[in-house]
Amino acid sequence: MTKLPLLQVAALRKSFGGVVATDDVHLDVNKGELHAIIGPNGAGKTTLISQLSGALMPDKGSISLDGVDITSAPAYKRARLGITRSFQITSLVMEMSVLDNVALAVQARKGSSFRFIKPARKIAEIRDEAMTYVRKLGLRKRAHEPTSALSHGEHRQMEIAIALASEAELMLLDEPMAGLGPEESRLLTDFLLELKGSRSILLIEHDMDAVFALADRISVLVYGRIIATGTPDEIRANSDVRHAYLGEE
Amino acid sequence: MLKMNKTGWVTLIGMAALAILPPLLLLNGQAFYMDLATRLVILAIAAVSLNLILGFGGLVSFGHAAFIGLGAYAVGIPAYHSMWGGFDLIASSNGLLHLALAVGVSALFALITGAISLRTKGVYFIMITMAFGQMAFFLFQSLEAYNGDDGLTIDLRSELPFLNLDEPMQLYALSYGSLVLVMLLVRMIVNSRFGVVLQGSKGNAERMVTLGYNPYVYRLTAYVISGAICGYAGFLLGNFTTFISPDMMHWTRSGELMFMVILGGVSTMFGPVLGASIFILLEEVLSSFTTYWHLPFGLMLIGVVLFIRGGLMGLFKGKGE
Amino acid sequence: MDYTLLIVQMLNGLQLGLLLFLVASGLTLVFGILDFVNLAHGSIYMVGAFICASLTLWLGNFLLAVVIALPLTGAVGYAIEVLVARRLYDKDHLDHVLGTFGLILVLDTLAHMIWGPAGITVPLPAWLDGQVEIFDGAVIPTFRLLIIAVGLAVAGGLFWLVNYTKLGMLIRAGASNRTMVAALGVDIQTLFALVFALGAMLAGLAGMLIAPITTASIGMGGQIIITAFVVIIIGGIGSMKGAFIAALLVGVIDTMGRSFLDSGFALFMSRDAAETAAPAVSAMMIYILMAAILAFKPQGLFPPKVR
Amino acid sequence: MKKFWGAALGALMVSGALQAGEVKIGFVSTLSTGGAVIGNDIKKAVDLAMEHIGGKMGDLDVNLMYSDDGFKPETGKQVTDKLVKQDGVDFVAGYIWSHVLLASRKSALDNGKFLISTNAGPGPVAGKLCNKNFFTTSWQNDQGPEAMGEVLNQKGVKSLYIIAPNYAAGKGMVAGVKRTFKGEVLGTDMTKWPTQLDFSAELAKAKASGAEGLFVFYPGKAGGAFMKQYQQSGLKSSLPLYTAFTIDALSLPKFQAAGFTDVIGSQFTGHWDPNLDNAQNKRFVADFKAKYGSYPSPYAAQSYDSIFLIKSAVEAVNGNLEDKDGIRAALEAVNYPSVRGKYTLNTNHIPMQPWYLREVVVGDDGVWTTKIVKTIHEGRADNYAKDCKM
Repeated sequence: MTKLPLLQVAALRKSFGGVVATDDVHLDVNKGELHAIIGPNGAGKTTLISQLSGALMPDKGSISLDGVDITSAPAYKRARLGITRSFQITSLVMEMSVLDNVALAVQARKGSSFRFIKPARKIAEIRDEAMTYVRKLGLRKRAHEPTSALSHGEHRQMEIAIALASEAELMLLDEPMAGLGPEESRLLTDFLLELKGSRSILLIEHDMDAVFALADRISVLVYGRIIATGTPDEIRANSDVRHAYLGEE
Repeated sequence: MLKMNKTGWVTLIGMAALAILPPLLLLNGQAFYMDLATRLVILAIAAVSLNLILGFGGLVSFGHAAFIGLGAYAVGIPAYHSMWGGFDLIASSNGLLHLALAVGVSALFALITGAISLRTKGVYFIMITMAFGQMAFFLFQSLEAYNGDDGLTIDLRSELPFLNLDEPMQLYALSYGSLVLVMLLVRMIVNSRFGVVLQGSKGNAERMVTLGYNPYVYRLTAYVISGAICGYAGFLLGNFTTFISPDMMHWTRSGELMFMVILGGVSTMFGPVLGASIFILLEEVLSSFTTYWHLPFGLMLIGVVLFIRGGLMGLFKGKGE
Repeated sequence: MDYTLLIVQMLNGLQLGLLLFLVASGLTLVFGILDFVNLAHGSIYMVGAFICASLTLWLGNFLLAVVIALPLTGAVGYAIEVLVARRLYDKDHLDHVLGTFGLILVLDTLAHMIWGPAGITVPLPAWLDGQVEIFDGAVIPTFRLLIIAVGLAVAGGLFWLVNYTKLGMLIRAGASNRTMVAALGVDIQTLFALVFALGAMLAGLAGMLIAPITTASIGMGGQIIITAFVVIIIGGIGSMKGAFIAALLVGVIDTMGRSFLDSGFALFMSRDAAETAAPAVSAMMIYILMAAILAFKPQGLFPPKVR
Repeated sequence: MKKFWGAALGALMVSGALQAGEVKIGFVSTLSTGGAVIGNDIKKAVDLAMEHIGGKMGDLDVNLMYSDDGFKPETGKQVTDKLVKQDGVDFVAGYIWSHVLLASRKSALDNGKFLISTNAGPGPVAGKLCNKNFFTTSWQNDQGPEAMGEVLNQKGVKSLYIIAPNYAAGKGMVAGVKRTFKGEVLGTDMTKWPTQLDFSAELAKAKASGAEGLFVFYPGKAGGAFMKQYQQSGLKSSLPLYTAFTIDALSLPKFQAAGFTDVIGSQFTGHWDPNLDNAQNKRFVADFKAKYGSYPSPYAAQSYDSIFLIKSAVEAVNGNLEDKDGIRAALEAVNYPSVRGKYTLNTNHIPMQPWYLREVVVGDDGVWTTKIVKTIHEGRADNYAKDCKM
C-alpha cells in the first residue's frame, strides 16, 4: 500500500482490573474502505470502538487519524476531527424530535454553537439539510415526532442518519443491525453498500451474511486479540479463524 | 394567526394577574400585599434562573440561594459603607454599581464553583453545589464587619436613573419588568442553537460528545448565566428587604427554590413563576392559620411529588403538547 | 503544644466521627441498595432520640430504654418506607430530595406537637455519668467513651454484614441492582423495607446516644443530615468503608478546627479577630474538604464499582 | 390562587372601616422551632397579663395578635411588616432574639409605631440606632454579664474562660463580662448558633487553659445541653461555672426531671427573681404557678410587664392613640406596677434598675427555683447610652 491509511491503531491495550479486554491490537482502515470486525461475544469489540471514539482511554498503544496522533484526545475533539460512532444500544436524545436529533449533528459542523439569539429550529440551512438525511433513511413522516415514540428499527435508522449527517470521514458502526428483522437488515445492507466508497467505515456486526457482502477487509477479534485480517475470501479460508470462531457457529 | 394552547393561556393570565392585582391592592391601601407580591416576583426570577439549568440543563443545583445572597450583599456592603464610612473603593449608593457587582460577583462565583462542580454527576453534583452554597453561607456568617450571622440592615436603597426604589410601586414595576425580561431571555436562550445543545446534553450527553460537542462548556456557560440572573434577583431582594443576612444562602433556601421550580413544572416558562406564587401564598395563608403550618405544607410537598407529573403546569397540558 | 489537650480532642473527634458514622452508614445503605436519597434520615435520628428520651424518663433506665427504642425506631422506619419511600424509588433523585424534604417538615412538626419545643434532657445511670482519667490529666466523660465503644462495635458488625453475608454481597455489587436482587430469589419489597428499617435503626441509635449529651430536641435532625451527606459523598456513595473513613475524617477535622484554629489564626492576626474568624472557618472546613475531594475524585474516595 | 386574591380583596373591604375603641398590639415571639421554649413561656405570661387587665386598657378593648418569627431575622422582619402594614397595630412588642430585633426594628419604627422589646437588647439599639419610639422592659444585653464580671472580681477570680454563641447577644454578653472583669481572659470560644449543641471541644480547651472560672451564655435549649455536658465533664470543682441567661425557670424543671443535682447552688445574675417582694410580683408568680404549674422565667416577667407598661401609656392619654407624644411621655415616665419594683429609664430608654446575684435553690414546694443572694448594684447606665442621640 502506498497511500497512508486513514486510521492507524498500533499496540493498543486496555484492561479492567485483571481482565485484558484489548490486547496488542494493530489495525488500520484505509480511505473509502469498509473494514469489518467480527468475533465472538465478549471478544472486546465494543471496548475497542469505545477507545477509538474516545469514550475510553487505552492503557497503552497509539491511535492516529490521517497521520495525527489522537490517542489522548477527548471524545468530542475526535468527533470534530472526523470520527463518528453509532451505538450498539441505541443512544439518542429521546425527548427531542427525530429531526432535532439529526439537526444537532448538522449544527455541530456548521460553526460554533455559542449562538444565543436566533431560534435553532428556524435556521433553514440546518433544518433543510437535516431533513435530507431524515428523508434518505425513510423517516420523513416521523420527522417531527419525539424520538421516544419511534420503534427500535427506526432508532437504528436514526443512528445511521445522524452518522451520515455528521459527515464524518470515519464512521464507527457498532452492530447497526442488532435487533432488526430480516427485511430491515436487508434494506440497511443495501444502504451501506450504496454508501461504500464515499466514507470509511469500521463495522462491527454479527450478521455474517451482511459482513461478507459488505466488507473490503475483515479483522477477527478473539479475547481482545486480532487473530487475522484479510479479505473476506482470505478470512473464510483461514484455518485459525475457522477453528477459533467460524467453526463454532 | 396566533393559536395559543392551554399552557400559553395560563401563562398570559398569570402574568396579567401579577401585573394588575398588586398595584390595585396597593392603591387600596393594602401595602402588605404589595410587599408579598414583590417578594413573590423576585423569587420567581430566581426560580426562572434555576429552571434554566435544572429544567433545561438537567443540572440539579442545590446551592442556588448562594447567588441570591451574593446579589443582596452586593447592595448591602456598598450601601453600608456609604452610610457608615470605610472601604471607599466600593462605598456607594449608586445602583448601577450595585447591579454590576451583583451580577459580576455572582457570575464569577458561578464560574469558579461551576468549573469544579460540573466535573461531578448526579447526586454528587447536587451535594457539591450544596457544599459551595454552605461555604458562602458560612463565609458571610464569619464577616464580623457586616454583622455576620445577625445580618445587615441598610437605610438606603440603590439609586437608579429614572427610578426611585423607595417607592413600592416603582420597585414592583422594576421587579415585574425584570421577571418578564428574564423569562423572555431564558426562552430565547433555550430555543437558540446553544439551548438545543444544552438540552441535548441533558437528554444524552454521550451522544452529544459523539457529535463533537463538549457538554461541559455548554453546561458551565448555562450555569454562569443562571448564577448571574439569580444574583440579579438577589440585587432586587436586597433592595426590597433592606435587610441582608447569611440566612438567605442557607441550604434550606436553595431547597425552597428547587421546590418552586418543580412544583410549578420544570422545563416550562411559566412553571417556576407559578411555583413561586403558590409557595409564597401558601406559606402566607397556612402560617396565618397555625404555628404548625409546616405539617400540611410538608404533606402537600410529598403529595406533589407522588401524584403530579411534571408539576402544576403538567395539569394544563393538553394532548400532544 | 499541649499533648494532653491534643489527645483529648482526638478522642472527642473520634467520638463525633463514630456518631456521624452511625447516621451515615444507614444513609449509605439505603442509598447503595435502594438508590434512594433520603433527606429525612436525620428526622429519624431525632425520632429515635425522642422515643428513647421519653422511655428513659418513664422507665428510669437509659439502657433499657435504648433496647426498647431501637425496634420502635426501626418500626417507624418501616412505616415510612411503606407509606412514602416505596412510592418514590422509581422516580428520579430530584423527586427523592423534594419528597423527603417534605417528610422532614412533617416529622419535625409532629415531634414539636408531640414532645413540645423544649426538648428532653436524658438522665444517665451514675456509672455512665462520671469521667474516666485515661492518663494523667486526660479526663473524658465515661459516656463519650461508651459512644466510641458502641460506634466501633456497630462498625465491626456492619463490616461483617457487608463482607460475609448475602445482603453484603448485594451492597458490594454496587448501586441499586434490582435485577440481581431478583435473581437471588429474594422478595425485593420486603428486603428493601428491611434495609430501610435497618438504616432507621442506625440513625435512631445515633440519636439515642447523643440525647444524653445534647438533649433530644426538634431540629436536631436537620443539623446532622447535611453533615452525614457530606460524609457519604466524601466516602463514595454506597461504600461502607468510605463512610467509615470519611466520618472519622470529618469528625476529627471538625473538632480540631474548633480546638486549634483560633490559636493558629492568632499567629497572624489579632486574638480578637482570630476568635471571631475561627468558628466560621471551622464550620466551613468540612465543606472545603468535600469540594476539594470531589474536585479530584468526582465520585468520592471509594467510588462504587462500575458495572 | 384566585381564591386567595378574592380573600385579600374581601379583607380590603372590611379593613376600610377602622375598628374604633380598640388598641392593637402585635406581639412577635418564637412559637416554632426549639426557640419556642422561651416563646411559649412568654405567651403564657402575656395571656395572664391580659387576664389580669380584663382585656381592657382604659375604655379600649385590647386586640392582641401573636406572630411567630420562626427564630429567623428575616421571618421576624416579614411578620413585623405584616403587623404594621396589614393589621395596622399601634404597638409592636416582643422579640426574644437580638438579631431578630435588629432586623425588624426599622419596619416598626419607620412607620411611626412604638416598639417595645421584652427581651432583646443589643448594643446598637441602645446606642447609635436608638429611637424615640423604641422602649424595652428588659435591659441592654451587656448588663447581665457586666454585673457578673463584678461578682467575679469580688470573689477574687483571677482568670476566666468564656464560651458563648456567635450571634449579636452572644457577642454582647462576652463584651459585657470582659468590660468589668479585672482578671485575665484566657480564651473565648464563639460557637455556631443555634445549631451547635455539642461543646466537647470547647470544654476540653477551657479545662486545658487552666482558668479559675468559666463564663457561659446559652439561652433556651442550648443552656440545658451545655449544663449537662459541663456536669458530665466533671469540671465542677476545678472550673466553677458562672452564667448569664442560661439557667432559668424553663431549664430547671428539665434538670430536676433528669435528677441533675449539680445545678443546685450555681449562681448567675439577673434583674428579677420570682422571690422579689412586691405585690405585683407576688400576684404574677402565684397566678402563673396556679395556672401553668411552673415558675415563670425572666422572659415571662418582662413580657408580663410590657402589657402593663402599654396599659399605663394608653390610660395616660385617655385612649387617644393619635397622641403619640403623650404616649411617649407616659412610656418614658415608667408609671406602672412592675414585677421588679420601681425603676427609671435612661435617656436612651434602657431601664436603670438593680441587678442581683441569684442562686438555684430547692423551693419550699420541692420544686427547683431561684433566690436572690445579694444586690450587685442599684441601677446603672449601660455602656452605649453615650452614643445615643435622640
